[in-house]
Amino acid sequence: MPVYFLEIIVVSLGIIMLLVDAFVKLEDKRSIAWIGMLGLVVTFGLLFRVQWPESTESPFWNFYTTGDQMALYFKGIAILTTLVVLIMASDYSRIVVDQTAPPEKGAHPQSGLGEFFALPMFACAGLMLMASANHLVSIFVALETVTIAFYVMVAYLRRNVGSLEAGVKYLILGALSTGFLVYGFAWLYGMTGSMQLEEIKTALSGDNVNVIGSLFAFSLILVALAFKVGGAPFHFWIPDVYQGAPTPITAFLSVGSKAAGFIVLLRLIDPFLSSSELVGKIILAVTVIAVLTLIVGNLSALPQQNFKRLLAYSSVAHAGFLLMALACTPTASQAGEFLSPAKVIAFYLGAYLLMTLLAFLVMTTVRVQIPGEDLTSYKGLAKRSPFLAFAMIISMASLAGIPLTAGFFGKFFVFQLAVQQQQWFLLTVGLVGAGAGFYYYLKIAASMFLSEQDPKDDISAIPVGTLSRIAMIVLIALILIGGLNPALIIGLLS
Amino acid sequence: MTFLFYIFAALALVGGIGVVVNRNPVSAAFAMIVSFLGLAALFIQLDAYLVGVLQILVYAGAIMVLFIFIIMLLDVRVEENRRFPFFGALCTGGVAAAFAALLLVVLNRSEVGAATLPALAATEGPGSSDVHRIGELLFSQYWFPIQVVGILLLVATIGVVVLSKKELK
Amino acid sequence: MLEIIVFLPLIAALAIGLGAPARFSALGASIITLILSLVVAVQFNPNVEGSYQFESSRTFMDMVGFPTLSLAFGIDGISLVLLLLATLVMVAAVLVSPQENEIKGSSKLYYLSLLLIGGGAIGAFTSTDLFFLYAFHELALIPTFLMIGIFGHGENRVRTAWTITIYLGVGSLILLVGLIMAVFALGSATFAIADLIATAKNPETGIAASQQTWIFAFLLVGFGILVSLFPFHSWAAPAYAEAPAPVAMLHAGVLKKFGLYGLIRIAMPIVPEGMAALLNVLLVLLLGNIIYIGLVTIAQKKLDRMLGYSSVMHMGYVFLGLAAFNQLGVSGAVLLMFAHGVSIALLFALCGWIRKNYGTVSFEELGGIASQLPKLGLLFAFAAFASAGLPGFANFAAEVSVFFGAFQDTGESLGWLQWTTIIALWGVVISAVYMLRAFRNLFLGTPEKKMATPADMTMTARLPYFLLLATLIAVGFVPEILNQFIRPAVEGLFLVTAG
Amino acid sequence: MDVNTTAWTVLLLPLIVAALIIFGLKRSPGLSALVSTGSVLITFILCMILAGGEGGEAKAFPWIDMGDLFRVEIGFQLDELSRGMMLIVTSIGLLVHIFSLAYMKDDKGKARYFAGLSLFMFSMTGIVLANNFVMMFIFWELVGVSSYILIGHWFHKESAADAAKKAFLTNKIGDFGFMIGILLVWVLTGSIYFEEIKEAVGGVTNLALLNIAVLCVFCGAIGKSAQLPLHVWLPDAMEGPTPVSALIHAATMVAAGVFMLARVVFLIEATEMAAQVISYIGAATAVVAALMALQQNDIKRILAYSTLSQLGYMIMAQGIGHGGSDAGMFHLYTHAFFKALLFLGSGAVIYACHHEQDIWKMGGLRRKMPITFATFALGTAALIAVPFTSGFWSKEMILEAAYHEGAMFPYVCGIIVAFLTPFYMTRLVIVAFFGKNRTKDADHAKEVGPLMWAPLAILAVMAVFSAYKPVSGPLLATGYGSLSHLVEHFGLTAILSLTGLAVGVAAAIFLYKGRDKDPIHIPLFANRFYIDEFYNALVRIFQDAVAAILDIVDRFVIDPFVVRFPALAAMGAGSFLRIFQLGNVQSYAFFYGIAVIALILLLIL
Amino acid sequence: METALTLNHFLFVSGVLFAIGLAGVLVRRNLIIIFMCLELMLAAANLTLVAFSRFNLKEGQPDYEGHVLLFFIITVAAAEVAVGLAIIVALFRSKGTTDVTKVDSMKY
Repeated sequence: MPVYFLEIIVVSLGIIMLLVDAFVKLEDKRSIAWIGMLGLVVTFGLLFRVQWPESTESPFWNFYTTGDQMALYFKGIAILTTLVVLIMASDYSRIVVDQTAPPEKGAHPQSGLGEFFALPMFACAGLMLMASANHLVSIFVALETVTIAFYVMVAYLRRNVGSLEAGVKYLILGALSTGFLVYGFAWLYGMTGSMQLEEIKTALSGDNVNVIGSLFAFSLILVALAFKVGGAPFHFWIPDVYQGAPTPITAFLSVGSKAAGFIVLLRLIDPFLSSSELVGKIILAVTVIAVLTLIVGNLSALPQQNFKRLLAYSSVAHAGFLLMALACTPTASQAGEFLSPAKVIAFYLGAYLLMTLLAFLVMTTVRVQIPGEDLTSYKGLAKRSPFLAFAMIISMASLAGIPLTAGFFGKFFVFQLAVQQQQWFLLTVGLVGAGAGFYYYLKIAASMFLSEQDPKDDISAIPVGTLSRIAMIVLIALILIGGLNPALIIGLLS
Repeated sequence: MTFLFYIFAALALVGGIGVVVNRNPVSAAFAMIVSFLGLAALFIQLDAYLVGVLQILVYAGAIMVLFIFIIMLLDVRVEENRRFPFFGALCTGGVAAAFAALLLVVLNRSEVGAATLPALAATEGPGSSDVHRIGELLFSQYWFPIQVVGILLLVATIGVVVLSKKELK
Repeated sequence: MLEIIVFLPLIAALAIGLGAPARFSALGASIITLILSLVVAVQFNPNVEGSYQFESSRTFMDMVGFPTLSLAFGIDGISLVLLLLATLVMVAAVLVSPQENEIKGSSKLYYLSLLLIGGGAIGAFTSTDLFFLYAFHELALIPTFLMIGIFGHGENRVRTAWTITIYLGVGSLILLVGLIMAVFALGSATFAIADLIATAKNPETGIAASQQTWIFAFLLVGFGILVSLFPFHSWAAPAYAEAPAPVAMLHAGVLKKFGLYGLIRIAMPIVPEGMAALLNVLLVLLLGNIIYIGLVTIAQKKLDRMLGYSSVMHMGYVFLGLAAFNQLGVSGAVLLMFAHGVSIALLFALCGWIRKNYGTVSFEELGGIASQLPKLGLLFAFAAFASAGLPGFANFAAEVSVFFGAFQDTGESLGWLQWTTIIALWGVVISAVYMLRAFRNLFLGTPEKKMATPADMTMTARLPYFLLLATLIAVGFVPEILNQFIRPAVEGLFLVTAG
Repeated sequence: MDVNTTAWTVLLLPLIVAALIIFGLKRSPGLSALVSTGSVLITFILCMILAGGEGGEAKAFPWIDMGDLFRVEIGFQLDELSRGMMLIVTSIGLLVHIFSLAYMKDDKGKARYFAGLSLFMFSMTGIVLANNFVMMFIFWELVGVSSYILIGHWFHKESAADAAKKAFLTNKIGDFGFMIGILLVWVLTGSIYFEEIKEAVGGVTNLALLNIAVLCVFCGAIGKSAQLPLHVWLPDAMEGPTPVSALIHAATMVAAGVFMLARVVFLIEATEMAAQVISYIGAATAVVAALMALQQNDIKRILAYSTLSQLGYMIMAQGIGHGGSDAGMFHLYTHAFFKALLFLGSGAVIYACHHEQDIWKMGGLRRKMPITFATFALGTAALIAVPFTSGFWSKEMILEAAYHEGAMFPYVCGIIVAFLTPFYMTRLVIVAFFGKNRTKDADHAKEVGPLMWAPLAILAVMAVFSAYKPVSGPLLATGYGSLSHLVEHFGLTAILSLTGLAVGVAAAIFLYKGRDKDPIHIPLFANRFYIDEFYNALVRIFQDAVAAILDIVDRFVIDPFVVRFPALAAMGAGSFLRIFQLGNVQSYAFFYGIAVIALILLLIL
Repeated sequence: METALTLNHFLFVSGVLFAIGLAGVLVRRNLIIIFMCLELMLAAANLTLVAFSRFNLKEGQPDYEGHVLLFFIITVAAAEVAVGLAIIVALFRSKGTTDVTKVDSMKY
């Protein structure tokens, strides 16, 4: 099966879901989500059965990478994320219905839910396309598909001012970064006369590179992509948007969008890194952003009391570690077999996906029961629902980078790269950041375990949906497996 | 030729400034249309006829109409902040000026733009117009992005529909 | 065999999490591990120099561009001694757990965490793979946080839990960086400690001296934080004071030794020149531990804090043994790790018992306990004497070795190390001062009027104490019990160091 | 029984008994007492066998064995010195045990008491038999422990608890020096075994360090033998039961310091400066302690200071060189008997007077307790060196040695003490035993039972005759009293000491006969030169105050700087960074713009 | 005096227009105008693209691939405007304002 069938399947699933929503009378529209989940599971299975084309003569392959395991890996990330997001969304549907149900009588009480489930499918397709895009045009359109889908999803709760505010903020800043991206693309195109990444690479690694112009183009592109992945100081949207968006969408943003941003960043930075005249400055720029991101993300998370904002800053912090890995790209002259930054980033993102989604799953489950997303809402959770507390603590341990969890290896590899490249300053900042991480991730553990719940409140166990429970168990298992043997995950890359 | 360039460039820039400084949203929108017209003229000066026409049709025509429509619909008035935001304007102007200055530096040092407008090779016959060539590119080589844009538009449509549903009174 | 010992506590923890009876599982698992580790000790051949026994290795991860990772276990004399320490203290900790008031209701979480802490320590001491050595140690981080935060004593327990966790977390991060630096400076193809050392010993692949200094600095700070090396000690005393007694036992007695173990096992063979370069810094810091902390210990008004500080102080002697950097000193240090582990565990357990039965451990509120409870008094006296380094207990034998180690091969003039040792010897007086003061204030004299009059310890309750005490005395009388294991291992360490 | 078995039995039997009592026999104190006493009897007999035996080797047990590097053995050096000392230790131990059977009859902690005694016997045996420094140090410390246990026997008494602690810590300070000394000797000679050191000491080149080493070793003796300036614990140690005082604070433990110096006398002989310091300190102690004894009222304290004073003699003797060591050991030997006698006698008195210890509250006991009085008087006679008693011979020998070696300061001090001792001892005897009964307790006193007076009687015999060759022969080859010797060497020393005796006794009789309270009052002496107060202040200032300050430093400087400050800084930085999160999307765009410009600047410049 | 038109002319104009758009985004209070300014920035970027493609001749003709990218940009911009305006309208409905300074309930 050709690889691009995957995107086609996912898009078709989305369309099918829309059609079912429109034309099939359903008691409970959550079954639409099940279609999507089932389809995504199948698609994920198919991921392992794809074939690369025999010949790449057709112009199609100008836009779509061939034989690229990394792309498949990121497609997998996109599919998994969407799957979990759908599970969360179906748990979360009560709140969606609350905020969007139509006022008129006779309408289906859950109208509006179908689109809420279908939009992630299109976003997923966009993310998958981004993973494979190797042409400025396909990068651009895929990126924008995702971005526009996210504008809608973030602002989806149209009766909720927070959601709309988040939508507006994301819209303005997203459009701004699109502007810079386009401007950067234009310059890149102007400097290299091409839009195909391979050709751009050839052009940039040639002799007569226009250094200033290329750097100008690069900085504009970097700005836009740093925005997507949440690198400081282009991260400002993240806390507000994460907080305002519906929780499943926050999870989606935090994992899917970041992963896609990184694959694009990796692809776009690669030609620049292969140019010996540019590479020094490029690394410098990435280093600076990485340092800022590490500091801002980790330190700002310390005083947070809102769990979603905390996770938002944590997402910034992890972007910092990922950028740190990128900043430690070995120069061409360095011999020896290293784990390439690309692989490290890929692994890190995989780990990040597992632990962040687990956290969001627990959070969604709790949020449905308890209004508010402050840390205080988690008081006494350990007594109330030990399983949820356990899942959360695994997730937090992994995010904090405690060994035997996947998150540890992520940081390990990053530090290893920094040591190899002797980026001592970056390493120090990374250490400070990781140290701060211990504090803010354990804050949630402290809230769950160390503080007693007000006995006046409801202290019965929080119900956990079957699907959510299965998803949590699978994620926990994967986090631990990834923490024991990261090669299993990195092996997917080759 | 150069003379025309200056006129159109001035049109575009003045239009742009008009968007920024006009307190009245409708005036701002009209200033934007002016700017787009200037841009379109510059496109045409660069022998990009189709693009120039698209600029007028899509941007000046469709998008700006949409803007004006929304402005009217929401009955947005002149910005209510009466005091001139001096500090904000200063910072803003600073950022914009710095950006332009940096651009100058880049242009100066990169020497990329020193090239004068090269003459086009003469072409003849059908299929030689830029509409032709772009169309051919779009629907042969670029069929794939086109499909993706289809998805994008679908998403946008759904989004607009969902977001604009009737609201509780 | 070792795999069973390592994983049994972890499996038991898992079982508890899944609903097995908590205390029963914990007790069963810890007793079986103790028996198994004794079996290992009996079967261990002490005459093999410098290689591991009971080795098992499963290649875990073999990835291009990354050193091979193996779940490998094996013990030499040093790890055997620490394994025995860990299993012994774990049994005692589980046994004395019922004397903690706070665990009622959450005994599941309690025993689960306890097993994780103990199991982590066992894993760390028996791993022959650097990665797992590190990883197992970290297993204890969150359980410790929860244990102190939930089951701890006192108003500040949450704050204390924070401090220790963040502090140790940061320490292990620094350590991690040091380890990464070492591994990649060596360019080793595996994480196996033996391979790393072999590479480091090879003059062609060893690490350059200047780099060694940096690596050792990172390792020293990293491990040093875990061992509460001055001035990174301030987490220790409040944490031990406020932790439940079994946690303090395991942490102060066993887990803390990990840092020293790491210095012996990794830092000394791999970056010996770095260690030599920073020796004087180490000397100053260890004097800080011994004299400065010793004096601070004297000023304490409560038994639990005093014990906490005293455990910090005694680490100074272990560092002294390491600083001696010769067979005698290092084997003394290893023995001291064992002895201190057992004695401080004993003391913390007793402290827990006193707290439970009197509701306080303040010197001012208590007095003359020995008149009320002579058995407890006798136990405490033994423990206090052991900790103060009196002959007849393992601590003394170890300290003697350390002191002689520091003076080994000095010729007829004294160097910095020797002067340091002479100053450090004053610490013996200091520790006698605070221990006897504590004993005097708590146990001797006439009982305070307001004190409760609990019943003396029952036979069963005394069992764990006897276990620890008997070990201390046995090793104190015949240090060869452990020295026979330590000696060849340390010899091997220095053989490779020299070669 | 071969030597090996005997030696090991002698060493281990008391330990086994102690362990047995602590872990098994605690509930049956009577049995414990008997077992303990029996064990001493056995060891005494074994020591006799050892002393009379042909000698031989006892196998050593490797305690720490690091191969060639370092090897500590529990081994035996069975030479004359140790065998003789063993006899002293076990014989007096035996008598004290017997005495204790009666004295401690009704004590609640009887079992613990006898366990402590057995432990002490074990420790003392170890010191005496040790063939190396480390082993000696081990038992040295153990002696401290058992002394702690015995002094603190009545631990519910605050004063006893404090005294025990003080004794232990003071000893510990001495041990601090001792350990350094051992280490230095090891560095210099490469061995810890006495025999090997003896051979190697000639080859030491760094004599300055050797001097320091010997002085450090001497520190151990200072602590254990309660020499200046670490003498303060011994008088306080009288808080323990009186038999304990007799056994360990008069006859054996405090003698360990002297014994140790005698053991390593070859080291002292190899150094000049250190030897001098040793003899000076001993001499000073002898005088100062005697002065303090003048004004004490507690019967046991008087005896304690007299012990200090006599120990000063012995230490002094160790330092003055050739022959001095033997003289010192000889004095140790005679002193052990008469001082044990005096202490046990005082114990009998205290027992009879219902634990009254103030001599001014006794009086007239001569008639009530004739046997006790008689033995006590004989002991006193030996102590004040009435001619032909054992004390006379040994003291003469020391003074002669000092005179012979030309050690003037020690000699003068010795003579002064020869004046003082008769004075304070006579004062004690007159006040306690003569005159009328001053209190009801004294009035009701009656003679003690045979279990108590029998040891007194034996000791009294020894106090008189122990110096004569038939008795001391098997023990000490060199030390014995003989008339011919006296006649031969009769000179200044003998005249001076006899004068001292006469003057001292006469003055005391003149001053104290018939008095009900002390006619002279010298606060400086009564308050022991204020040395205890000085130490208390020292401890308070240099230890407690510094400790308190450091505690504050730790809490408010180190902890904040290393922990709280970085944490607060991070938190502060986080809160500061949060300020930029204004919530206004335009501000975000503004930062975005600035960042873009900064980035471009960074890249293209 | 007639100087020849160079690429610089176009690039500069486009850049300045981009900067003006940026200034508008930063200074205007009305969400709709801000959004307009964003479109202005996109359009300005387009000019750069066209200029480069005009100066980067292929077979004597402008490189039309640049034009194609521009085509996509315009399309995407249109879609973006549609969605964006929908969001702004929804916000206006629930909040009654399009003033950007009033949209700051989530901060820090």
